[in-house]
Amino acid sequence: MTEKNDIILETKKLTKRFGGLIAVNQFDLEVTRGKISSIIGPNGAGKTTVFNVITSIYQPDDGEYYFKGEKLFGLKPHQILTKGIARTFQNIRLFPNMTCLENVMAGQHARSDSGIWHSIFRAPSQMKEEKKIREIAEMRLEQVGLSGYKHELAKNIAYGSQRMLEIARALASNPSLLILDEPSSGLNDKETEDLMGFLDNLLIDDLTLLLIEHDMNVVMGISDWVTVMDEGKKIAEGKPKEIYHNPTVIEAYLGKEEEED
Amino acid sequence: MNRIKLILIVIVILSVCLSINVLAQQAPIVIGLQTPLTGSEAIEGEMASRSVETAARMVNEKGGVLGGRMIKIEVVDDACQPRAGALAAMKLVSMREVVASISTYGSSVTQPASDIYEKFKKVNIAYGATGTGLSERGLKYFFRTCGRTDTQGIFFAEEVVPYFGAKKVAIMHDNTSFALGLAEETRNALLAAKTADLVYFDAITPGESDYTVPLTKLRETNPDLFYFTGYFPEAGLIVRQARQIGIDATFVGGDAAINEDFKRIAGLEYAAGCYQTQEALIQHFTNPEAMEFKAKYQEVYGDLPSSPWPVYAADALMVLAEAIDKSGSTDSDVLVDYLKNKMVEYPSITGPIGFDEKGDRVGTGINLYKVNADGSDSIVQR
Amino acid sequence: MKLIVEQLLNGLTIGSFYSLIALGYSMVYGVMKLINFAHGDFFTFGSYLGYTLLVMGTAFATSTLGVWGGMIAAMLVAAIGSGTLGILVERIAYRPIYPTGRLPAVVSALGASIFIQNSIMVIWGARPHAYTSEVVPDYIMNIFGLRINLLQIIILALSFFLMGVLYYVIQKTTFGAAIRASALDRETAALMGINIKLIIFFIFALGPALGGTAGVMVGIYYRKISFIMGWNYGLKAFTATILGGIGNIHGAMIGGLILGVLEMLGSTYVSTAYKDVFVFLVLILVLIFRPTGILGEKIAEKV
Amino acid sequence: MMVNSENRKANKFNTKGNWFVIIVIVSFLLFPLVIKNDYIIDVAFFFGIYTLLGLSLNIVLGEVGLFDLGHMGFAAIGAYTTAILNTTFGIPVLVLIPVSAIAAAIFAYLVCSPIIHLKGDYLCIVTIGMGEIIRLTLLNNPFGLTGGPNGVFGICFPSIGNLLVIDSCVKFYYYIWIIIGLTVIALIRLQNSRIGRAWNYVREDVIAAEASGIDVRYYKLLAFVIGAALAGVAGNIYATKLMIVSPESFTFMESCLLFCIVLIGGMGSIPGVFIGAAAISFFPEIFQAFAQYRMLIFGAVMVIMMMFRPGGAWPRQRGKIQTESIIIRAEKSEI
Repeated sequence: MTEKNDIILETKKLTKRFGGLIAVNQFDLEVTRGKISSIIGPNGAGKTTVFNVITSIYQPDDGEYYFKGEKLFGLKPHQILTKGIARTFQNIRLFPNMTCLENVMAGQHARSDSGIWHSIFRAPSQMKEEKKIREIAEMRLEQVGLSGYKHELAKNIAYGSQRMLEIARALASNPSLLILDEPSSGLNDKETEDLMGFLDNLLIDDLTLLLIEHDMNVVMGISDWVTVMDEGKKIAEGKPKEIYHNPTVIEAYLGKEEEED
Repeated sequence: MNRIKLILIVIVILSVCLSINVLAQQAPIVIGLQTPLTGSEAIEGEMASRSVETAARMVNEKGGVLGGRMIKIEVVDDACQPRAGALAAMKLVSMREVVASISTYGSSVTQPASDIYEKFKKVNIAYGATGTGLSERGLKYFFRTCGRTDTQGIFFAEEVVPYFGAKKVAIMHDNTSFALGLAEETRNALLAAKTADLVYFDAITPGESDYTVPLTKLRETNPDLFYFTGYFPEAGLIVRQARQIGIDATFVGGDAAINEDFKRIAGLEYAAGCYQTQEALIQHFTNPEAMEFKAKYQEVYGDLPSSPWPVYAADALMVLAEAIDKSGSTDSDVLVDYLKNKMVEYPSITGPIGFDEKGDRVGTGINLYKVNADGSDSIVQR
Repeated sequence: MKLIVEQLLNGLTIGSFYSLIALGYSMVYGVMKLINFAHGDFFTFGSYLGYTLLVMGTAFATSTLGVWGGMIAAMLVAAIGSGTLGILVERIAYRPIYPTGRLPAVVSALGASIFIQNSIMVIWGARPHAYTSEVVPDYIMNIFGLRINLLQIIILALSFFLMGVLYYVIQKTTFGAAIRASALDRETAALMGINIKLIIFFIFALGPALGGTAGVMVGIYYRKISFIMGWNYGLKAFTATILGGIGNIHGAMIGGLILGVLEMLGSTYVSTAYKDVFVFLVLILVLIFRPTGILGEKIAEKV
Repeated sequence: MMVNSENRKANKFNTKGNWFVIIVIVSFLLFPLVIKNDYIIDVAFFFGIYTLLGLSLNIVLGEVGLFDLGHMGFAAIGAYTTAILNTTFGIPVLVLIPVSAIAAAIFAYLVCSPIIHLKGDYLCIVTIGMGEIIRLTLLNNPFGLTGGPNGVFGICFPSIGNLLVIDSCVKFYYYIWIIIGLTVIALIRLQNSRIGRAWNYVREDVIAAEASGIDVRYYKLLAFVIGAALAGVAGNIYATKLMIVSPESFTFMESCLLFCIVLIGGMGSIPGVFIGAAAISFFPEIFQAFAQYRMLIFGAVMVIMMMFRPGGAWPRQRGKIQTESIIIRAEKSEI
């Protein structure tokens, strides 16, 4: 295992209940800095709930979680982003009636601070800031290959591009941890392959990735560490190869999926 | 494309505004009538415009004014709203052919409108604005043919209360400008005259249907005399509901409370035996002008105005026609001088009319009316 | 004691009117996610239709059908008339607009409301009308020292009966299940073979029909009707809908009754003039602590 | 090369837009000189009042998507603040413009902070309730301040000493349209700043906005506060023009009309507000000729307008124009 100070995100006995249902049960997770970690599990295993707790959309009923060694508790979702955690959503959530560029500029919002009066009187500092916001946004659009669409409304571009746009928006906040919720859902094989290549390249910028997938084949290729969830609990973790051959996982996870089919 | 459309729209709007304004020059004498034709007081506006049209026919059939020029009415809707009222007044003063204006119903609408008339030096005669403060502002061109709330309050305290020998009086109003004014003037007069104790003084919300709660509260104070200063729709409901929950105090309405509609809403079984302090209901006038007005009004519209105000609007027209004819001028200053100094006891529909320096009508008498068992009214106290 | 019982009874009566109107708001909102601002005017329209039949056609209605028959006929006519108007308004003012979103439909609804209200004024005249005592007599009873109007009891019973029938239809029948399914998710319901057009037709007929019936009841009970009363009742009923939790049937019923009682309590124990201030303050307080109304389900947004 | 051609395109677009803007401004300036009819100028003044109120509601409803059907309440706060302070203490009404704005803004902050978390229609009824509470309270004459149904009258004209007294229709016309001009400049700048974008993010998707680091609660409140302040200014001008404020100017129906202004024009669109306000203030005047039928026709016209332009008469155009122009100006300022 890696050393303790290389753990960027850690959860301890995280628990979240919805009424009688325990969505996440005593869940422990460690995410290593600069690597790609994945949480996999069948549908309804509680993966997205873990993400929503980490990004403060839900408050946990029990347990705690740490980011860069700091305990996060009772924060608002927007404060999570300023701490350096950015995320995407399983069912893409863009700002549909705004241009792609404006969508990506959202990521820089928390990294800038011009107020009303600065904006109304166009103070030099505000102009400079606007320019910086725009440059970063254009750079991120370029990075995901969408510079040609920057003035298109987000709702008018292709589904695959929308997913990339969402990633660009998350990246625009210069996060240290990027959480992706089923990034490959709805993409075809080629697009998925491209996406995985793209994600692998991101690590160059001192970025840590945490992925959710229910199709384990997708993430096996790029993940450094895989955690398997079922019914809110962690049932296994390890390197992809170990997971691939772990009998518990095969039984609980793959077995179930065949039943569903 | 959008912009071209927009420009076109703007042009159309402007040209419509202009064309309304640039009406062909009229030979007749045009008098403006500002009145609520839409909105919650639309009924008053409808009756007022009918009454004024009737009065204009009376004048015109006698040969008009200034040697045969006809009177023409220009009606503008103010929806009983201060903003719309200000605009309506502006519309009338901007029409050069309009020589004077009858304006308007409701004190809070009359206020900004009369300021505009004053600024543009146009004679304006209010017909349904009894607020005491209106004529206390030193306006030169403002007149009114209706009375003021304070005279009515004093009449109630000094005449009505002793007439019934009442010891405990309840006053209820509906928080409109007129009703509150009358209620407050009555309270002050009652406190000054010390003829009875005031045991209840509160407001209801107009436009609702159920007034049992305030009435129940009123019942607990056990008054002998119950004075309601608001309007007839609520008055009808209130009498009926009051009787049903067992209030047997004598009901007296202010001058907007009791009319034919009141009797229908309350039902005659409850309306009979109610009283009203009233300046003048057209039904009770027997002077020749009133008889002619009644005949002409009924001939066209089938009924009679159900509240006193529309007739004051007709009065205003009669007064203006007389002033124009006798002074031989349509100039505002000449008209003001004639109305204030030379018009004495001009026989109009609601009796002799003259004006004092403030523009208030001189000599309006207030009466106490009773609703009889057959639905007719009779004067019991002058 | 006597005071409280009387006020509660009055509160329930006016509350039941609010409930009947609120049901229309709530059903339309549930399926269409549209605040139907014209709904209060359907209520006024029903009231005027009933007035026309009862008062202007007194000779016919009361003599052939009797006093009670006349009243029931008036309610039926009002229900059918308002229902028809509801369907017409939906066809003309809403159907072409709501595919483009719910906000433009709000403007259209306001426009329809102004149009209907002023049409009523032009048709029946601006002066308030009254259901006369020949067609709606009073039967005042004395029970344990309480003066109670028989009409009040009958109106209360009738409106509870109507609410009960509607509740049964929505909650217990297959058609009701279809309505509830459409309220949850219109697209999926349509995919499952539910005839959405029929559902919309039904709610736009039934909601105004209930409103129109309430209009006649108000006329019978209070006698006075005016062309602007729909605005006032509509606003109160909309408040009741939200107070109970919009989009569910029992929420609208309970909301209306609670609002009626609150009004009575507010004007008895707080102040007559500040009654509505009190009612709205209670509403705001309820919403601060229960953001989706008293019976509204917590909306867990899917992330 | 690439950047240059893009800039040129943007410039070209801008010059075309600029011409249109110049024509509009000039026609507004010349209007009272050409049309020497005080009534029409006054209609144009009230068009201005509705425009200003529409712009203020557009921040809340158009930019952030919050259903506010009690917006006239904020204008009432501004108007009554002006009226009471002017008539009792004789404070000049021009000084009272910021005071009215601040009073309305503080009120909006206090009232909206506990309810800002409500969603859509629930927020809508709360704002209706707030507007009605304000109106009813004013009607009941608390502490003898508001004059009850009579309102407060005798408000002075705006003036700078004796140098300039705004008392005629033409002066009032220029007064309000200059204020609108300044407001529009400020609002366009806000639209094109991180604040304006944050408002739009909240309108488009609250959860995505939060996850992108936008303090949703703060920006919703900010919109209410700025919208209320602007409505307070409109209330001040309204009070000085009519010289009387009374509760029936601030009814629920008026709030509904403001709502319509924003939607008739197009959500979040400043030119749209002008069109919406024109429709709301001109149509009833044009229809004066129809006497009691006029509101009936007005209602029908509202329905028809929504049938033909459900997205608004002039929806906000997104794309190059705004973002490009910013960058060009930024570059210019750096040079």
